[in-house]
Amino acid sequence: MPEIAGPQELRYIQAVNAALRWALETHPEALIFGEDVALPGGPFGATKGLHDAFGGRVFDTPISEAAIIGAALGAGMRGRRPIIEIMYGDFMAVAMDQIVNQVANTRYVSRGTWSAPITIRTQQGYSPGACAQHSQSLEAWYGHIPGLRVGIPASPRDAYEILRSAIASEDPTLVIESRLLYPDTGPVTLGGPVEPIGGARVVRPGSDVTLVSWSRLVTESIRAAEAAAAEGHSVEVIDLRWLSPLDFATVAESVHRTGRLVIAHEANLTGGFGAEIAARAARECFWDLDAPIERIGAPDIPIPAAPSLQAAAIPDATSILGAIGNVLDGPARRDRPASPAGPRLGQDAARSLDA
Amino acid sequence: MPEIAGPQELRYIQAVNAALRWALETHPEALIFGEDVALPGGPFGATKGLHDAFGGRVFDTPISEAAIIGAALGAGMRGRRPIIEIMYGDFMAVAMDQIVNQVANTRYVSRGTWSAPITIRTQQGYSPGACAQHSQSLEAWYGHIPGLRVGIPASPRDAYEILRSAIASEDPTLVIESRLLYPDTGPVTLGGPVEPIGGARVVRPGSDVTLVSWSRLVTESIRAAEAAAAEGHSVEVIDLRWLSPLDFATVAESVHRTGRLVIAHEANLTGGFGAEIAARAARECFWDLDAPIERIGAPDIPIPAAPSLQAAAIPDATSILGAIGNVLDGPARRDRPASPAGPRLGQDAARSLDA
Amino acid sequence: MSRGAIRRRHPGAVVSLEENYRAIALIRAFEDRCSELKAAGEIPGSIHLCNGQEAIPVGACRALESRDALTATYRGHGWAIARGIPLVDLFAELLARDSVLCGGRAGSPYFSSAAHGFLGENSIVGGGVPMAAGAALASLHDGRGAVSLVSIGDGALNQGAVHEALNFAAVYSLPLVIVVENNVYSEMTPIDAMVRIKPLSRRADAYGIPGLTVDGNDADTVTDAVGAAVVRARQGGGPTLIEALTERLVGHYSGDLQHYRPAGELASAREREPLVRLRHAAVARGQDSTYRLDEIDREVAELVDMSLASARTISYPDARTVADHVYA
Amino acid sequence: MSRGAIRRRHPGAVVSLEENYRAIALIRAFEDRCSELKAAGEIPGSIHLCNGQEAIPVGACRALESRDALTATYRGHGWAIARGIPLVDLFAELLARDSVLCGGRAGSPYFSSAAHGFLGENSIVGGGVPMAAGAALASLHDGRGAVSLVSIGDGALNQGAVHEALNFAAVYSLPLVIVVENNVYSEMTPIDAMVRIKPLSRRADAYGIPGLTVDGNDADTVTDAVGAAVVRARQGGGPTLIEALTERLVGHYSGDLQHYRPAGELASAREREPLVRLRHAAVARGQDSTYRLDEIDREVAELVDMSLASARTISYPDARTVADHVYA
Ligand SMILES: Cc1ncc(C[n+]2csc(CCOP(=O)(O)OP(=O)(O)O)c2C)c(N)n1
Ligand SMILES: Cc1ncc(C[n+]2csc(CCOP(=O)(O)OP(=O)(O)O)c2C)c(N)n1
Ligand SMILES: [Mg+2]
Ligand SMILES: [Mg+2]
Repeated sequence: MPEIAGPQELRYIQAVNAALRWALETHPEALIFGEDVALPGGPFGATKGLHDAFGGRVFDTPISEAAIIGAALGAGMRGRRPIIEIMYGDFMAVAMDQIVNQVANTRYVSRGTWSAPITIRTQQGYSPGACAQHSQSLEAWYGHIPGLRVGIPASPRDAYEILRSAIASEDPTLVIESRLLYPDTGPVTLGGPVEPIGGARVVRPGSDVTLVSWSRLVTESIRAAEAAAAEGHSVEVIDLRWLSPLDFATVAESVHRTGRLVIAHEANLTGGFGAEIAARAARECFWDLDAPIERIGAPDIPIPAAPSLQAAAIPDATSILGAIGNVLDGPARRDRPASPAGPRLGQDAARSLDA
Repeated sequence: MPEIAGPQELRYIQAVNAALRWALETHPEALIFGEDVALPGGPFGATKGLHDAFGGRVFDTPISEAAIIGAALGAGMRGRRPIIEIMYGDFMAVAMDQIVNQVANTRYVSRGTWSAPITIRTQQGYSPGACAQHSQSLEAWYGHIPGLRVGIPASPRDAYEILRSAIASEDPTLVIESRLLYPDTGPVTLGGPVEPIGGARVVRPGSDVTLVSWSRLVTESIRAAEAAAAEGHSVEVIDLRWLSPLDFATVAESVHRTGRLVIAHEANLTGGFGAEIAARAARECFWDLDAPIERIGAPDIPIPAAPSLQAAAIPDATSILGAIGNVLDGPARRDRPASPAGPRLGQDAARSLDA
Repeated sequence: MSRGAIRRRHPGAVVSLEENYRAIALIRAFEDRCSELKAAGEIPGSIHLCNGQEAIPVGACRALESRDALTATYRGHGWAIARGIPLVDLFAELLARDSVLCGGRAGSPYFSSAAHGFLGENSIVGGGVPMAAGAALASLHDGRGAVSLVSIGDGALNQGAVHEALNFAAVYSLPLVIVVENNVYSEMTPIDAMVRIKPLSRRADAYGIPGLTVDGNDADTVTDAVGAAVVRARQGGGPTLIEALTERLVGHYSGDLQHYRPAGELASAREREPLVRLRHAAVARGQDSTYRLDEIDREVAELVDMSLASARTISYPDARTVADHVYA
Repeated sequence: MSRGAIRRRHPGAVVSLEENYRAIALIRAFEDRCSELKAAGEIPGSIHLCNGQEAIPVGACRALESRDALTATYRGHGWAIARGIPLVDLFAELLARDSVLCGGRAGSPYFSSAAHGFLGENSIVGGGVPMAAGAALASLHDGRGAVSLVSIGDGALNQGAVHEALNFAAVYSLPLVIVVENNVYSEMTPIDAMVRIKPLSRRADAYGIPGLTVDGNDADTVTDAVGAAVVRARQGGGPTLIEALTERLVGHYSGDLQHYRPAGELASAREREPLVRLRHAAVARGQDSTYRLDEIDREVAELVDMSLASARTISYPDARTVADHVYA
C-alpha cells in the first residue's frame, strides 16, 4: 500500500487511474476489464499503464456489455473483485438486465450467502456535439435499484476516494464519472485509509439557501453561489456524492438552517433523482421550508448535438442562479396564478435558462 | 369500426384483447407480435383468437426482446403500426437500449422527419410467490425518458381506452398493465371515439386529503379512502392513468382544495415516480399544503417470493391509511425531532405497513 | 451430501442401472410431489418442472467436482437435487419457508446454494450464462482449476446475453460447459419455428468452440459428453456447447394446459423418457432387476415423504427480516 | 439526387473505372475536408471517418433502389453520400447548422434522411440492426418489395442485439442484407483478438442464412455480392450476411493517435486502398486515363468546396426550437 504523501494536483482522470492502480496493488483478487482498457489504456486513459504493470489482470473485452457485467458478477461471486468499465453511461442500457435482475439481487435473494463485490465504472453527461446516444445522465435509474450502491464523484479527490470506497465495498457499486470533468485538476492525497461508502459534503457553507447538486453541476452550483453572494445571498452548496447510500441527514440539517432548497442536476428534470431529494424534503423538512422547492435539470428532451441547442438545454450557473432567485422571492409566488396546463417543469427549467 | 353498444362487464385482460382486436380491425397497418402471442394466444390470453382472425398480422417471435422492440421501431418508421408484447416488465431490462437510445429518439433527432407509431405492452407488479425477477414495478424508468409516452391502466375500462389511445398515437407509447388486475371485471364500452392520450381521473371525490395513485394501487387507495371515510375523513382519490403526458393540473387543483397530499405506488419508494409527483407539488402547490407530503411504496428491497415477506413489503390499503393518518395530524409533526440518520423512506413505508 | 446426492463417476467406472434409476426416480418423485403441493396450494407462485429431462442433470453432475460451479434456470429442481442439495431444503424453499437456502426469498424459480457451488437458478431467460462465464473467469485467475457448467433451454440461444457470454468465454478459453436442454419447446412455441438451424449445436461454430448434440434421455451418454468437455475445460481447452435432446412430460409451468402440443406427442414421449427406458432394460434383465427398481421407488418415495415432512416443520420467514441482506 | 449520387448498376451493366473513381474520390474528399473542419474546430463532437472503406458503400448502394431502406453506423458519411444525400446537407448537419436532415440535432454520428429512405446512422454499436430488420418486416407486410440493407462493423457482431436481430430476420426470411465492414479493428482493439473464428461470415451459419466474405476495397465486387443478396431477398430468400474486408486509413475517431497499430500496417494499407488501386489501373491504361482521374479530382474538390460554402451560409438552429419535435 502506497505511503500517505501530501496532496498533489491530479486530473480527475488521473485520480481514477491512481485508484485503479491502488486496487490492483492492494487487492490481489482485483481484476480490471472492459472495452479497450488494456492495450489501448482505455478510451479516456483511465486504465493507462495498468496492463503493462499488472498483465493479465487487466484485459480487453469484446463489445458485449451484458457479458462484461455478468462476467464481473460471476467472478465476484467466486472470489474475485472485478472492476469493469462501461465506456458511456448510455451503453448501460444494453445491459440493464445484468444490473437490475442479476447483480443487484445477488445478496438479498440468497439471504446473504452470496455477494458480489464488484465495481462498475462508467461516465456520463453531454459534451459539445455529442449525440443523444452519448449524452444522457441516467443516474435516477440506478438510484431506484435496491441492492446497488451508487457513487457520483464531482472532483479529482472524490474520483479517487469514491472509487476506492466502491472497490473496497462488499456490495456491487456503480461509480458514475463525468467525461467533461476528466481534464479538471484538483488536490488528491494518494493512499491513506479508505473511506466508508456514503456521505454528502458541504462544499460551500451558507445560510440563506441550500443548493444540492452532484457530478459536474457541483462546479456550476458553486459558480452560481458565488454570483448570489455578490448579490448578498448566502448559498450553501452540498455535493451529494452518493445516491446510495443517500445521506439525506446532511441535506435536512442544512435546510433546517436555510429554509430554502434548490436541487440541480444535468439529467432530464422529470423523474430525475432531484425529485427524490425534493420529495424527501417535502416530508422531512416540510416545517422548515419557507419557499417552494426548486429543481433545475435539462428539459424533457433528448440532448441535441448542436451547441446552439445544447446551450438552451444544459443547466448551468445561470439557470441555477435563476432558481436561487425564485426561492428567495418565495412569498411573492403566493399571488402567482397556478399555471392552467400544469407547468412542465422541464420547460420551466428551460425558461429559467434564458434568465 | 364496431358500433357503440352500452357498457358490458369485461375482465381487464378481455378489455386488452378487445382493444387489440379493434386495432387490427380499424388499422390495416397494425401488426401484433411477441413471445407466444399467436398460436398460444398469449401467456395471459391478451391476444387470444387474434391469430386465427388476422393470420400473419399476429405472429410469435423468438425470445429476443431487443429484436422485438427494434423490429417494431423499424416497421413503424416504414409505415406499419406494430403493437408488441414484452411478457413481464422485468424483461424490458434486456432491451432498454432499444427503448431509450432508439425508439425514444426517433422523432426528435430526425427533426420530426421520422416517427415511430408503435405500442409496447407489458405488465408488471408482484404476485404471491413470484421471484424478484418477476415482481418489479419500474415505471419510474420510463417516466424519465423523453420521447416516450407511458400509460398505466388501473381498470378494465382504461385497459381498453388507454391501449386504444396508445395505438392511435403517432408517438411510441408504453402501456404498463397489471398482472394481478387481469382477472378483475368492470364496465367497458366497446368502440366509440378514441380518447387522446393523457389525463388523470378523480375516481373518488373528497375534500380533506388528495391521494394520488396508479395501476393496482388505485383499488387499494379507494379501499383506504373508504376506511378513512368511516373515520370521518374525506379523501379524494386520483388515478394518474398516464405518466407521460403527465396531468399534474388535476393533482394541483385537488391539492388546492384539500391542502394534503399522499402518493401511493407499488414500486420501490426511493426514486419511484411518486417522487416526481411530490417534487412538483412541493413547487407548484407549496402554498396550498398544510402538511408534509407522504409517499407510500415498497421499501427499498428486491421483492421476496415468500408471501409472509411480501406481506411486509407490498403497500396496501392499510399502509396507505397510515399515511393518510400522518398527513391529517400534520401539525403534530412540528415537535417531532428530525430523525438523526435521515430516515430511509422505504423503511418508513415498511413501518407504516405494520399499522 | 444428502442421500439424494449423485456419486461422481470416475473415468471408466460404470454406473449401475439401479443407480441411474434411483437418481432419476428421486428427481421425478420430487417433481411429482411439487405438482401435488402446487395443486394443494402449498407452493405459492408458478413452478417449472423437469419431468422427462432428469437424465441431463443426473448425467452432467456426475462429471462435476464439488469445486466446480453450477448455474441453472427456473427449471432447476433436478440440477439442485443432482448437485446434492438436500430435498428438505428445497421443499422448504419452495414452500416459502425460512429455508437454509434463501429463506423463502427466492422460491422455486430463483434459489441458489453457496454451500454447493450452485450459483443459482435464473428466471431471466439466458440471464445466468454471463454469470457462469464469470465463474469460469474466476477459475482462470485463482488457479483452482474449477470448471463452470451452465444449463439453459433451447429458446435461450436466441437471447443476446447468451450470445455475448458464449463469445466472451470462447475468446479467453474459459473453462465453461454449456448444456442446452432442447425440450422441443420454448414455453409454448416450438423451437423449430424460432430458429432456422438444426441441430442447435451448430451455434457453437459461431464462437469457434466445439458443439455436439447428444441423447439427453440417457444419463451415461450425458456424463460421457459433459465429462469430456469438463476435461477439456480443465486443461485450458475452453468452452464446449452440448445440446441434450429431451422432452418435457409436463407443462412449461404449473397450469400450462399444453393445448399447443400435437395429439400423440406426449404419449410417444412417455415411451422415450428416461425412467421408462431403464424399466425396459430391467425387464430384459429379469424379475430380480424389476423388483429392485420397485424397491428403489419405495425408498425414494420414503425419502421424499420424510424430507417434505421435516420441511413442513420449518417456520415461515419472519416479516421483521424483510429488509435484511439488501447490503453488507 | 445530387451530383454526388450513385447511379444504380443494372444487371450486366459495367461501371467505368472513372465512375468508380469519382464515387470513391467524392467520399474521400468529403472525409478529408471533415478532418480539416474538425481540426479547425468547425465541427463539434467527434467524427468517425471511412477513409479506405469507401468502396463498400459505393458498391453496395449501386445494388439498391430508392424504395429500399438503408441503415448505417456512426461511420456513415460514405453511406449517406453513396445513397445520394447532398453534400451540402451533410456538411450543414456536421457543422451543427439547421440542416434539412436533422437540423443539427443529430450531428456526424447519428443523422438520418427520411427523404432518402436512410433510417439513419447509429451510435450504439449494433443498435441499428433490429431497426433494419423491422424495415424488412414492414416490406414483408406492405408488399412493396423493398429490401433493407444495414451496415455494421466487425466488432458489432459481438453485440447481443445483432445476434437477436439476425436470428429474427432469418426466422421470417426477411428481405435484409447485412454488410459487415471488417476494418480489422473495433475501436482500438483488433477483432482477431475478440473472436475465435475467421472469416467472420461464419457467423451466418448460426442463423441458417448464407454468409460470404468479399474484397471490400473493390466496388464492383461489393456490388456483385450485394446485388445477388438483394435479388435473393426480394424473391423471399431471406437475409444474407456479407463480410467486406477493408482497412481504415485514419483513426477510429478524430483524435485517435493509432499508437495501437503495428509499424508498417498503415503504409501497406495505403497500397491496397481503393483509390490507389484505381489509379494503378488507370496508369496501366495510359496517360489519358490518368489525366481523366486528375480531372475528376478537381471536379470533386470543386463540388466539396461549393457544398461546404453553401452549408456555411445556413444558420445555426434556433435555441427557441430546442424542445420541438419531442412528440407529435
Ligand atoms: C428475457 C426473458 N424473456 C422471456 C421470458 C419468459 N419465459 C420464461 S421461460 C421461457 C421459455 C424458455 O424456453 P427454453 O429456453 O427452451 O427453456 P425451457 O422453459 O423450455 O426449459 C420464456 C419465454 C423470461 N423469463 N426472460
Ligand atoms: C453498445 C456500445 N458499446 C460500445 C460503444 C463504443 N464504441 C463505439 S465504436 C466502437 C467500436 C466498434 O467497432 P466496429 O463494430 O468494428 O466498427 P468500426 O468502428 O470499426 O467501424 C465502440 C466499442 C458503443 N458505441 N456502443
Ligand atoms: Mg425449451
Ligand atoms: Mg471495425
